[in-house]
Amino acid sequence: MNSPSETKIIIAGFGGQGIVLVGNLIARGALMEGKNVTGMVAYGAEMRGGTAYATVVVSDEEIACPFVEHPDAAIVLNRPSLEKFEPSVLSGGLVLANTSLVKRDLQRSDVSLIQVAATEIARELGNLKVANMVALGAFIQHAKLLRADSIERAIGDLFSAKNPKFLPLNLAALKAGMERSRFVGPAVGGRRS
Amino acid sequence: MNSPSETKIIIAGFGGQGIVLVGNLIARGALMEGKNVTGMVAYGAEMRGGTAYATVVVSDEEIACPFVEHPDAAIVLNRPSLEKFEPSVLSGGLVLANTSLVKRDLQRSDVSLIQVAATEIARELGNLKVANMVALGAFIQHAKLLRADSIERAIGDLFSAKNPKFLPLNLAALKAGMERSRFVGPAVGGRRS
Amino acid sequence: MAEKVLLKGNELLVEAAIEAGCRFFAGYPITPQNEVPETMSWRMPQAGGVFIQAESEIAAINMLFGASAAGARCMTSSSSPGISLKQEGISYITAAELPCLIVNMQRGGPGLGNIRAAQGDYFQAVKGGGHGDYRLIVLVPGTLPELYQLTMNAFDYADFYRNPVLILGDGILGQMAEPVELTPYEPILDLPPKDYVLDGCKGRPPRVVKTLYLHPTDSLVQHNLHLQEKYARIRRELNLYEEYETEDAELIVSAYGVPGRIAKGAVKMARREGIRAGLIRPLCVWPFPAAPFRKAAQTAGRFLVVEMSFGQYVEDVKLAIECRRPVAFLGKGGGWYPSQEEILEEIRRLSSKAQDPASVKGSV
Amino acid sequence: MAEKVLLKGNELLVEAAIEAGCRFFAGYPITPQNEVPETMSWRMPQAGGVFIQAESEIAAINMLFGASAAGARCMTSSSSPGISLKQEGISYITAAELPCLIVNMQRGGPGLGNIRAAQGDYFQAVKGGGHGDYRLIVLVPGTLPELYQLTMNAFDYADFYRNPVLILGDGILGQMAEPVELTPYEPILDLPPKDYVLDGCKGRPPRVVKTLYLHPTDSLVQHNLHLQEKYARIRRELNLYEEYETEDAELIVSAYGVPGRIAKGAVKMARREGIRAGLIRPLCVWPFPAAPFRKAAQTAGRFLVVEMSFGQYVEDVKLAIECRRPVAFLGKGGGWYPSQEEILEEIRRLSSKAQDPASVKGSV
Amino acid sequence: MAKIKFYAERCKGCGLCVLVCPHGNIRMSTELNETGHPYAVLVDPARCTHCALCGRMCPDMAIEIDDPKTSKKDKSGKPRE
Amino acid sequence: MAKIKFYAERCKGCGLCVLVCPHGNIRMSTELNETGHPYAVLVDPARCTHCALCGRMCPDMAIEIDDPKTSKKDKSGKPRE
Amino acid sequence: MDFHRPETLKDAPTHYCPGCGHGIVHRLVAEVIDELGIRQRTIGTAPVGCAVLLYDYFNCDIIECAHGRPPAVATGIKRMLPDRILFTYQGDGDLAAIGTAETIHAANRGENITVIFVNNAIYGMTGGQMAPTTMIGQWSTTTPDGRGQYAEGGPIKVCEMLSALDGVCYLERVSVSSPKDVMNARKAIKKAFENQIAEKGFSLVEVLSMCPTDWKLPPEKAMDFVNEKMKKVFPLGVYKDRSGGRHE
Amino acid sequence: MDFHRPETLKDAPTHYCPGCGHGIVHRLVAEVIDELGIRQRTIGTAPVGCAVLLYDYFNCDIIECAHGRPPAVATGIKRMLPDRILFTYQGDGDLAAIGTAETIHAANRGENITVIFVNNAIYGMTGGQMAPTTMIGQWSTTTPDGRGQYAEGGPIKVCEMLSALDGVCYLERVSVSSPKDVMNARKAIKKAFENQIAEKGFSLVEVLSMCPTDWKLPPEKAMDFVNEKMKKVFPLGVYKDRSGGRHE
Ligand SMILES: Cc1ncc(C[n+]2csc(CCOP(=O)(O)OP(=O)(O)O)c2C)c(N)n1
Ligand SMILES: Cc1ncc(C[n+]2csc(CCOP(=O)(O)OP(=O)(O)O)c2C)c(N)n1
Ligand code: SF4
Ligand code: SF4
Ligand code: SF4
Ligand code: SF4
Ligand code: SF4
Ligand code: SF4
Ligand SMILES: [Mg+2]
Ligand SMILES: [Mg+2]
Repeated sequence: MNSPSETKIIIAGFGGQGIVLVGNLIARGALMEGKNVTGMVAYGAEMRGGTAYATVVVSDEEIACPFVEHPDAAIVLNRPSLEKFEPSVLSGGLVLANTSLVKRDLQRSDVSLIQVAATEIARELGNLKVANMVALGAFIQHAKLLRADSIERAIGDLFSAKNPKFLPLNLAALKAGMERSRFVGPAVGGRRS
Repeated sequence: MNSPSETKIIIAGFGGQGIVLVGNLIARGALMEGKNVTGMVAYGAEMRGGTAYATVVVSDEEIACPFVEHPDAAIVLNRPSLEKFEPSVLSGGLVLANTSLVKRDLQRSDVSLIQVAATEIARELGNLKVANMVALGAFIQHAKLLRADSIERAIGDLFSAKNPKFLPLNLAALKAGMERSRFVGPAVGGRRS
Repeated sequence: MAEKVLLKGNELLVEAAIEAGCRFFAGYPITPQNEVPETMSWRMPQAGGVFIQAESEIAAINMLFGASAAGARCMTSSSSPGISLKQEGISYITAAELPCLIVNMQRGGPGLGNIRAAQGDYFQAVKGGGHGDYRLIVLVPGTLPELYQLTMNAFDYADFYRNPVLILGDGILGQMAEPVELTPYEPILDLPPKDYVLDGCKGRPPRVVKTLYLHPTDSLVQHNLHLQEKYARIRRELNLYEEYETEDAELIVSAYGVPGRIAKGAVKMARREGIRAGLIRPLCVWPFPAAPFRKAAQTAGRFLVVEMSFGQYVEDVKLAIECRRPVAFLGKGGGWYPSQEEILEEIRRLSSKAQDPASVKGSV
Repeated sequence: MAEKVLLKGNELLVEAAIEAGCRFFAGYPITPQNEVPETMSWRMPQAGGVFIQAESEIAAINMLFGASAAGARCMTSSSSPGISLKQEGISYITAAELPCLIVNMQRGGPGLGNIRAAQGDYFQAVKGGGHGDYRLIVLVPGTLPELYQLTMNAFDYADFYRNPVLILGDGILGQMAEPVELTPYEPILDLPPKDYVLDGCKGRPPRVVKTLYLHPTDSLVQHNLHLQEKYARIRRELNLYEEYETEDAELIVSAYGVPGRIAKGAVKMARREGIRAGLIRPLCVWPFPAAPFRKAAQTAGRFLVVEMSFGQYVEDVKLAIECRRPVAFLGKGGGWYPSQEEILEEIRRLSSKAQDPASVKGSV
Repeated sequence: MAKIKFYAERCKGCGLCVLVCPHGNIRMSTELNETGHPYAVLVDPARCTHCALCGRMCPDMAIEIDDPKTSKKDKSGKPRE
Repeated sequence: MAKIKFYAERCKGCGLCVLVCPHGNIRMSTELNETGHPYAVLVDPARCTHCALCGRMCPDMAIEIDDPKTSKKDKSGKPRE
Repeated sequence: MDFHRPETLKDAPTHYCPGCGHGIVHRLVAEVIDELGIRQRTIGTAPVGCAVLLYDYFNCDIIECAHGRPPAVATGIKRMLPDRILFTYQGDGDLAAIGTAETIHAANRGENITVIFVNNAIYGMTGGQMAPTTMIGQWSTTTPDGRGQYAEGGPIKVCEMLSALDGVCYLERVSVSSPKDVMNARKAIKKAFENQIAEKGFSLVEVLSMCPTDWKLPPEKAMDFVNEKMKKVFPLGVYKDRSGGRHE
Repeated sequence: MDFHRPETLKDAPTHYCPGCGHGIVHRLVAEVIDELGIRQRTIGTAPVGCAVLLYDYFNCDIIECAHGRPPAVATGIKRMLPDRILFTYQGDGDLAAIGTAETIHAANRGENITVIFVNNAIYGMTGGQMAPTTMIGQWSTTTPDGRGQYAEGGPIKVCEMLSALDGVCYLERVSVSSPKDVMNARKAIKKAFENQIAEKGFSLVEVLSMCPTDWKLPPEKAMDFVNEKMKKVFPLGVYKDRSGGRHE
């Protein structure tokens, strides 16, 4: 059981899928909303050829524990990540699956599911790299943890500093994700509110 | 105060004067007489250009402490060794001085003195290197700690194994030391007996 | 309040060090602290300082020996195996009384172990992994704001006492991100002039930095007595810890570093359940802040120590309270992390015992 | 009784090792243990073994890592700064559970210090100077006959427990000569087959010697738990110490190594004066022989620890008796040697206090 | 007759084999394998000369060739251990 | 005129100067100095050319030469610091 | 061409990145061990570096060593078991930074071992920091403006440096950046093992190898990088060869 | 010839043995420092070796380093104080055994320091054990049958080995075994300091030097030993010289 005011999230996929960025944006969005936040990235030898993942804890209180063993929500961008993290999600929690790469159904019935064809949508948008933003959009839309405008601002801050020309594409991907995703069962935010 | 059954000895001089050998022979002699014994050699950086010394503890009991801070007897083969060790000899103790190199008198009146012109006698015997044996002879003669025959046996054992041709010379030096030395004041052995 | 930045602990460490005037860094890559040299490699030149990726941890610590002797605020960082390699150098620097900051973002050991966080190097840090009777000031932040502040303070402690300071972190502290306000550096101590610095003997007699004491025979003992006096003074003057709900506590939980913050969460949960638990969370473990422990031992019947090792810090807790209360232990080494729930479970178990006066008496 | 030989401790160590079947030595010169590699350099070839003067202490300990994996009884020796350099390697060897013998003839520290004898590396040896939760078996002979016997036994302990053994000596132990009877080696334990040895996989599956534990995530914790179980077993099984006149003692003096024998002399002197002093002199300090201390604490009112350091061993004595009795301390680091007289003086002072019941009560 | 095999599940999609085939006879799949990589596919078995250049370049032993003529022997003529 | 000085108390009696004097103009004392070493002695001041070979070879700065001509200047002509 | 997994290589997927040279070098070493029929008397050392998990792939006895110390560890084993075949497998950080002293002194002693030195001009495992062999101007996570901007010095050329040591028998630099290079690399590796079997002393083969991940290049560009950049700085060839010395 | 104690050398008797080369090398370094007028901006490092007490003799700032680490320590100082003059003074054990990595990497980085390397082919301070430069057949307390009998390898030739490193500016081997050699040694040492003043990078002078005590030879025989034995194995001369590079 995580603390009631606390939400723990895992974002997982291949290295290169922009996992860390998603975690970073969730954390920055939460920070803007005045919440407490901690983030962490899986590091080191485990990365080579394997699954990359990042975790975020968002809370209204002082955060005691920065690691996430049992997330409230898992955003999984590929199949191996689902295998790895589905079992650890809290009962009543949430899984977001990139249906372009995760072809199977959930094995658990006690968690909700957000479906988004992130890779395909990104392909349509002309850049496979923004699949992560599509997924983030879907998460924001359904998890009801953070406001869309906080995330948009966070994206704005980050890209205008480093890569302004990619800003529109990323915002478009976020929007597409919000719009073109499907929610099955009660959302994490829902469970809480 | 050293334990009554224990005698602590320092032998000091230049490196090359055969200090270690003297310590070794005293220890072996004591061992032959069934006594307990420990020995030690000053080691390391302090040796370069400085004074070399060895210590021996001879005892009828188990020896507690192998180091010699305040010897019962100091055998000094050169002047710097006298400077260094004269002050540390126990009151009532003994100093053996190689008068060939130590030209000054003792500064203390509470210790006895054995005088032997070790270097000159060695020169007469044809080899400066046996000055140490001359000194040892003088020590054996006057300190009354060990029997002459034990030391002779120890010398015999050591030289017949490694350097048989030097045996007679060393024995002669020992003898010369025993004969051509002078005792001033009560001996260590005397103090004890 | 200025805006908060979101940085990894390892990156934040660099910002704090540079803010505090650190102008020399030498290190060698090792997970989980690679962001330290990586960030240093561009931040140091920006700040007009020197960054060197050394050929080894040994070279790095010895470069610090030089840089510190030259008067620089300087630092190195590594993780467990790399810190083991620095032990000779650390003994030398401490013997020479040169200030510097050493960071150990501990990982799982022994040997190559793994790269998860752990606290198996406590003894090494606190009792001395190198040879001889020396002491490091050992700081143990548990949050990133603490890491930021203590890193800046570390340079002051080092300069003030002319002693190396070790920040004993762990992989999580280095890898986690947490918002921190980057407050400007303010010296917290009145720093003495660096009158030992080697910068050429112009206008003064030549100086020597050394650790060999041959003459007179007792000179090394004398030097050690001087060091011991300094350590006694540091013991008197430096005491950093957080106390939480200890006044009426029947059970004191204690942990340092990241487990300390988790333990705090567990204590909060316990309080919500009506259990009278309290927390002592040291921010430095040498000198060991014995006072709050001694005080708490007068009222609290039991202690629980949580540690990401098989029991090292717990020895110092026992010594601090002179074994006057039973000290329970929850800990494993090699990359095990305590969860709030696990700690809470243990608190519950112990506090039910605490209510049983017989059991308390029996174990005292 | 066979004839006794008169050898320096360092030389005797070599004879004992070779007698016990040690056939690999790697080391690097350092005073006060140079006679070890020097004697090894001709004795090993005589015995058909390997002597290597390594390029450094680090290379030497890692050569042992290999030689031990190849099944050899092997050994290295050094003194304080050199032992500090070996800490990473020691952590690895212990993690890989390879048997070997490491000898530290301690000198004055910290830093380069001096070459007099000292006991400032106790914590390093006993608590772990390297990283991670590991333990060495630490033997502390005080006389040369003990050095001879314990060196031979060390190889048995190492093989039996698959754990490195450290002989924690000091400059005096290595440099002093004392008559010893060179008794033949007899295994003291029923040694298990070396089924971990790497000698090519002919007729068996390939073997791996490693210290990295990545998969599954808790594999390193599991490995550590296995090590901890082994350490618990060693704690149960290995207890080496000399007790002298403890039965009716009001004051227990304790010291290890050379100061242990000196303390014994002082206790004898005290008894002659009618003071009821006793001695506990451990021959191993990890595992720490807590039992005799606990027993003595039931009757003796005070303890006195003598140590050639500023107080390391004394912490373990306090922990062993759970601080139930006041523990006085006589010690200095950096090359100070205790004399019988100094210890006796302290015994006298404390025993007069011991006769004053108020003072005892006050400090418990 | 010699026969070349591409093991899709071992392939990491690095494309080095594609680069070195003297006959341009290898292409990458558009599908991903189980581990998420595109994998190498032989274009035309008939055009393969079994030169093994692709196999020698492959870091992942994802290509093997059965050739009865040279089988079970190494170049030195010694039988395999 | 130049003048050579042998400092007996600094001399360790190594004899290197004796070996290198081109005029065989140095010998060792039969006496020992305070530290117990025989020391180098100039045989004949008149035969000394002040070539300083002995001094350059001496490990112990036991030989110095005063030469008003070259004094206070080093070879590069710069005055001493 | 019959072409199969050598017996000395286990049938296990590696953890290496796509296009990483380590996989090729592993296979070559395994092929040579097969070919010489020495698998059952070979003992390998794993380095700390991306190849640390060597023992999951090699079908022979393996000892995993502390970072930089394989030559010392191999010395310990070889001296006790002179009739076994010892190889070390080391990265550039392992061999030429932290392990500099161990490498040079094992070479100087003429230890009769075979060293496989994988030079990818970067610290692979730790994520792309400067290696001792990183080239002037090359980007890495610790030389963000390219090596050489802040007195890092230039790349250490191991074969050139070791060739001054009398104890060394054989030094060759090869590459795995083309099929032809791979074939040559195999020959060199074989020779390095043959030397050991014939007790000719220290042999080292330096293999220029791809690290697409930490170079931030796709695999095919990584191959080009070796061929166009690395080979210029690290010329291929035999740097020392005394293997004929005692026999031919 | 006016010939006096240089100002940079204190008027203190040394602890060196009679006929030891260290005393000569000390004087040469001090003379050069005097001559270049840099005493007040020079910082020297003392090694662990017979020269550990350097600071009792040199009249300038000195830092005493851990065994083998002077190049790293000097790097730390020089980088913080680039306009000061740094010299290390190291024995063969210090520089070429335990300190191998520090030496090679300081050289490779082209650290702008001056290294005075006293090669006496033995561990002087610890009483005569084999050094990395001990020659084949040479007796030492750890090679009682002469080096080379038990696979110790041969002597490491530091100048030869370092010459492969791009970062190195100047390498010369000299001797102090005759007045003429002493004069040449002085020139080389001067050049090594001048290079640093001109910011030309790493300069090392290897000085063959007598250790009568641990060679068990009288001083004059020790001189012969250098001239007849050591010079054959360690040929004198310039091994690398880029000091003209940037200027002439
Ligand atoms: C003592 C120590 N220092 C540092 C490390 C961290 N470390 C692991 S691998 C590595 C370098 C890897 O680079 P390289 O040797 O070139 O091998 P590669 O991964 O490139 O094949 C380092 C620095 C360590 N494990 N131990
Ligand atoms: C870490 C460490 N290892 C070993 C020693 C012991 N030690 C002191 S000096 C020395 C070698 C001295 O030889 P060298 O460097 O050649 O200098 P020399 O005395 O010949 O001038 C050694 C091994 C030490 N002090 N510290
Ligand atoms: S074997 Fe040769 S021809 Fe056939 S696919 Fe491979 S590279 Fe192309
Ligand atoms: S070289 Fe191997 S791993 Fe790479 S694409 Fe071809 S078959 Fe796949
Ligand atoms: S100055 Fe020349 S001539 Fe005079 S004593 Fe010295 S060496 Fe001989
Ligand atoms: S060279 Fe110097 S020390 Fe040696 S004998 Fe001559 S004056 Fe004396
Ligand atoms: S990081 Fe580089 S060396 Fe390591 S596995 Fe990946 S490509 Fe290979
Ligand atoms: S031992 Fe050798 S190097 Fe050391 S001072 Fe004596 S002669 Fe010189
Ligand atoms: Mg690499
Ligand atoms: Mg030397």
